[in-house]
Amino acid sequence: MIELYNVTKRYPGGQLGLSDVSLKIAKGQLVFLTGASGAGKSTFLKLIYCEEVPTEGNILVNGRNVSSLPRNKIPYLRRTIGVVFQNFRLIPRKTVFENVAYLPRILGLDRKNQKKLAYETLRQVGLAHRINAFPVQLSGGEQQRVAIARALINQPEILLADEPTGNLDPELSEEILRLLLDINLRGTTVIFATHDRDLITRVGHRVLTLREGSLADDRELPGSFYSQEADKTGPAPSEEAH
Amino acid sequence: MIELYNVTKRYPGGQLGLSDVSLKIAKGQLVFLTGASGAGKSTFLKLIYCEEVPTEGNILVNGRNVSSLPRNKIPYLRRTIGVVFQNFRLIPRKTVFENVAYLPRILGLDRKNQKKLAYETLRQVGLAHRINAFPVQLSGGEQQRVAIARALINQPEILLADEPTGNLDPELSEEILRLLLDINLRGTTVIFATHDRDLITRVGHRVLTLREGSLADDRELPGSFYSQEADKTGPAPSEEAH
Amino acid sequence: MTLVQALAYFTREALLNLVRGWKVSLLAILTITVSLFLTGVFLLVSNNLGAVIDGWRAESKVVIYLEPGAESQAIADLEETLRQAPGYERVALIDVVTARQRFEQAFPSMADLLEGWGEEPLPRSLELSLTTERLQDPNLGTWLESLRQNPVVMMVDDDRDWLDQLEAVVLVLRGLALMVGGILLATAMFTISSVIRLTAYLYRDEIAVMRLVGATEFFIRGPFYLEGLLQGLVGGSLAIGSLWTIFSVAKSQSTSLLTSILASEFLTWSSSLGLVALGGLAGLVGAVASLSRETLESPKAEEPPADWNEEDS
Amino acid sequence: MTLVQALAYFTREALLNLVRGWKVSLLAILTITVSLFLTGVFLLVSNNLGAVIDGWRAESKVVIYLEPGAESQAIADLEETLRQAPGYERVALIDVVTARQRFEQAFPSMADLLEGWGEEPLPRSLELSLTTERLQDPNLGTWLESLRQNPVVMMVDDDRDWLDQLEAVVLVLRGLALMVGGILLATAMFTISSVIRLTAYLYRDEIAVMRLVGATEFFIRGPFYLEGLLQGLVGGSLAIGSLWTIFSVAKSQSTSLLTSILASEFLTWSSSLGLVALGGLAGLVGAVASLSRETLESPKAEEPPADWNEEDS
Ligand SMILES: Nc1ncnc2c1ncn2[C@@H]1O[C@H](COP(=O)(O)OP(=O)(O)OP(=O)(O)O)[C@@H](O)[C@H]1O
Ligand SMILES: Nc1ncnc2c1ncn2[C@@H]1O[C@H](COP(=O)(O)OP(=O)(O)OP(=O)(O)O)[C@@H](O)[C@H]1O
Ligand SMILES: [Mg+2]
Ligand SMILES: [Mg+2]
Repeated sequence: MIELYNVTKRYPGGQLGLSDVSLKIAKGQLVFLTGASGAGKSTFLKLIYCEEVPTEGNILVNGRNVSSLPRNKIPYLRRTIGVVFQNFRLIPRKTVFENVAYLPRILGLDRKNQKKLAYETLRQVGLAHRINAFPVQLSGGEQQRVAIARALINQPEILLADEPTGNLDPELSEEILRLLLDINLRGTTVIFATHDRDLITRVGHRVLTLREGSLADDRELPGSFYSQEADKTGPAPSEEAH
Repeated sequence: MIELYNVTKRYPGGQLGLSDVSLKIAKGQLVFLTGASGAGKSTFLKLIYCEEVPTEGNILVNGRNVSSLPRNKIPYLRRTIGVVFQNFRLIPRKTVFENVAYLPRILGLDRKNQKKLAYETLRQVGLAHRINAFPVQLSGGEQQRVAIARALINQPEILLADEPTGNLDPELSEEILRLLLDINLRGTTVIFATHDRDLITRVGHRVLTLREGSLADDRELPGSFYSQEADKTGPAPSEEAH
Repeated sequence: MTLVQALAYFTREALLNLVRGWKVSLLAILTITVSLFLTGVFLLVSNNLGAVIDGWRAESKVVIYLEPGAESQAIADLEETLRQAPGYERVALIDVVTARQRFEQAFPSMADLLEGWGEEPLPRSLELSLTTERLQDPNLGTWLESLRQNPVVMMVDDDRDWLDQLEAVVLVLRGLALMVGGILLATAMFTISSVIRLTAYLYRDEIAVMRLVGATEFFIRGPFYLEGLLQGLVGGSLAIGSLWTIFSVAKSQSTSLLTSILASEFLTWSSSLGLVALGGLAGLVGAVASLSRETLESPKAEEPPADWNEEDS
Repeated sequence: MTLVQALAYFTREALLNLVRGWKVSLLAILTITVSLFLTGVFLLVSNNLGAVIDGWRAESKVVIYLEPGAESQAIADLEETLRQAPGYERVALIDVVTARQRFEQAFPSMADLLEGWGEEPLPRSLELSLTTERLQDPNLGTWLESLRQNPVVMMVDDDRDWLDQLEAVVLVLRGLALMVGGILLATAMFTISSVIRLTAYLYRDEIAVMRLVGATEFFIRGPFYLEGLLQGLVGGSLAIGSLWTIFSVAKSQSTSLLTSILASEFLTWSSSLGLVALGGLAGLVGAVASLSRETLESPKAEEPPADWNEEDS
């Protein structure tokens, strides 16, 4: 459950990131976040995982006010949130495996299970064969998929995906989308920031539209791809990405 | 004029970036480069602007073999090529203005004309109001547009755009596309790497498709958006991005 | 995660960081090495000079010249008094013949001079050796003065001038020592923390990402602290190693006054280990200092909220 | 772009870099300051100690004791000979009365001793002052030996022992000076280049981007070199400034032997400027050294191709 109450974010330079946004996102919901470049999508997500603090208003995640969370509690909040950052944010001195398995590792999972888990997650994004590469050795889309795998590995309660398919070809985008829908079906709240109108219209669900920081539109779209209800029987067929 | 003769690029780790590609791109042509994630698009472009050296084969740019260019000549090659990098590569300690006007500046343009030129170019990508911001203060799409402005500012002979609309909304993508087509009309050779099939099919022109490093397809597509010939009269109308 | 697991994790991470960022690590280690080597050279020289000076001190004697006609019994009594004195070490009677021999040895060309003088041209004397502590005792002067009251004593030559000069030299050397040593140590610490602070700058994006994916400060800092500690220990060991090598070569190759004074004894085991430990400490303190400033833009705690899901370690 | 334009560009860029990366710049500057301050302290102390030692040297005299019955004419001849001698500075005749006065002053309690001796208990002497160069001349000994052949000369006391001791002290001090000074300078250079190398690491992505958009090495390195130079100059000036402050305070506050020996004179203008220049040089060399290793993965030149469109500067 994510609740925003009159949230405004003004950056130190005076730029308006988000302006008086109030909304609720129920547990387990899948929400698309859209809007022009600079509309405030990333700001919205950053406020939820505490990378930025709101200038005004309150944000509640699972009932806890994250805008007044003491610094030493923030890590525990973040462990329950998987984030696919818009600029990937992989750790350059760590391999794909180490990047993806970072959180399980510091949570004390033993090495064998780390490997297994990382391999399984990387396989889902089609990157198992690059498990020992370093980020600089990957193409843009491959880096993006590592970022996705890292966000998914710990089965987070909430998944924030900031433009996760911007560097992917349509087939892979479809795969990733199906992955996120799948995770959503298993109970994870998903906020999916994207410019891809095509993708949004095909899937449907709730769509939030930001315009210059304000919530311009919040509507439920009927999707044609496969909907949360219709797909309880299993994944829909789709062409393979490679 | 860009010519590739049996070009193969194998990365130190053994990864195949490009495999035995031969082709010619005429001066003033507009070429789309497409292919799945990891197919070798970025590698193709990197070889042209000398970020990577081919393992085998030769690359000629305007008749000069860039694969055996001595190090001190590379800057002069690069000054004739504008590059929109997939990961933007803005200089963090420089403002948007300084990033965009970097090349004119070291070429000795006076400050007033630098400002004028930078402002004009940033206006074209809709970012004139952020001219004094630092890259970290920009949204993903804004950073991408700064990267585009930097590539365009010096009216390069060749423009290499690596996924330049990955972080932009459809309206902005259209704007950018029109900008690139415009520049192409003024004589610049443009290679546009993209996953956006929609965009490709609408524009048409020559489309190169890479698959696992090899040139899988090289065809001329009839475009419906506006073609090189049809648009000599002026830019087509389109909704504004903001 | 248990503490043991955490330590294993820190070790692995620290070693990986050292290896993957080997250029930067090497730089840090060499800087520590140079600083500690310098400190080591200083310690070595200072110790050896101290030993030389202590030797000089030990040689200094109080000479009590006796009246020409003094009787043996009175002299024996005086000797007994000296034996009872605090800080007594040795006393020796220099008779007329010995005194003359010494004079002739020291100034052979002036030997004729003695001929013209009486039958006891040079007085007999008692040479009194005192402990170093006693020689430095400010009350020594008063006691020597009291000796002068004894009728058999003609004069007391207490090496006061010589000691004063020595004192000045010692003071200068010790002063220099303190100053140079202090500054060296401060520089070493400063350099080490500069280097580690720069390393932290170098990896600040990495650290930011770790924070963003939910790592606690404990897990972020641990490997860096251990890395600093390891760099310091390696740097310290290299410093001691190279100091020992240079010391051995200097000692075996040269027989000049300079090396014999400056390099007669190497540092003690405890000093050597202390230096290595100092390196480790410097690395650790440098790491702690360089990471402590890194603040995360985080909401100010207004009220302590309920615990989040779990706590580690 | 003309050279003047390029220099203006470098200056602007370097200043911007210094300001925008002020934390790192401050670190680099402080490191240079500390290193050069240390070198300055060392120079100061070494110069002042040198002056003290030179003073001691200058005071040392050759004393020529004369035979009791020597005639005035013979003595005058000897004096004339001494005046002609190389390195001559001054000669003074100490007659019987003066000699006696001096002895009584130096050893008041032994004054009685002189009573028992003949009418000329202490010989007359000529005190010869020589230039410092002459005193250090290894041939001095032979010349002094030849003086002894003169019939009026009873004995020549050339302060050889005293000079030898002084020599040893000077040797030790100069040896220490060379060693500490050399190591200090090496450390300073090493530290500075470490810091600048780390800075280059810090900005290597930035440098890579500059290369990718067509900047020549000239334009990439220029600002960094200037930045290093400026850091060095500022560091050097801070070092001299703080040294002068401490020197002034120490001089005005204390009257102890130590400060009077160590801090009687400040560094000369040329030494001070030299130290600042050294800082600048160190910064520049550090910058050059740290950037020279940075190699770009570029195709090896097989044949020099035709010039590209244009060349700058
Ligand atoms: N750190 C910052 N400092 C100042 N302004 C910022 C900062 N980050 C973002 N902004 C500004 O806030 C506004 C919203 O940015 P945000 O990143 O949320 O946009 P976005 O919707 O994610 O855009 P995009 O689709 O281009 O990624 C933009 O105008 C941006 O310039
Ligand atoms: N520096 C490198 N070292 C090793 N392998 C690399 C390196 N750069 C790229 N590769 C590999 O080469 C292949 C082609 O990479 P390239 O970046 O050209 O793909 P791309 O077509 O641009 O993909 P994307 O659409 O994801 O950006 C990929 O498999 C990638 O993993
Ligand atoms: Mg964004
Ligand atoms: Mg790519």
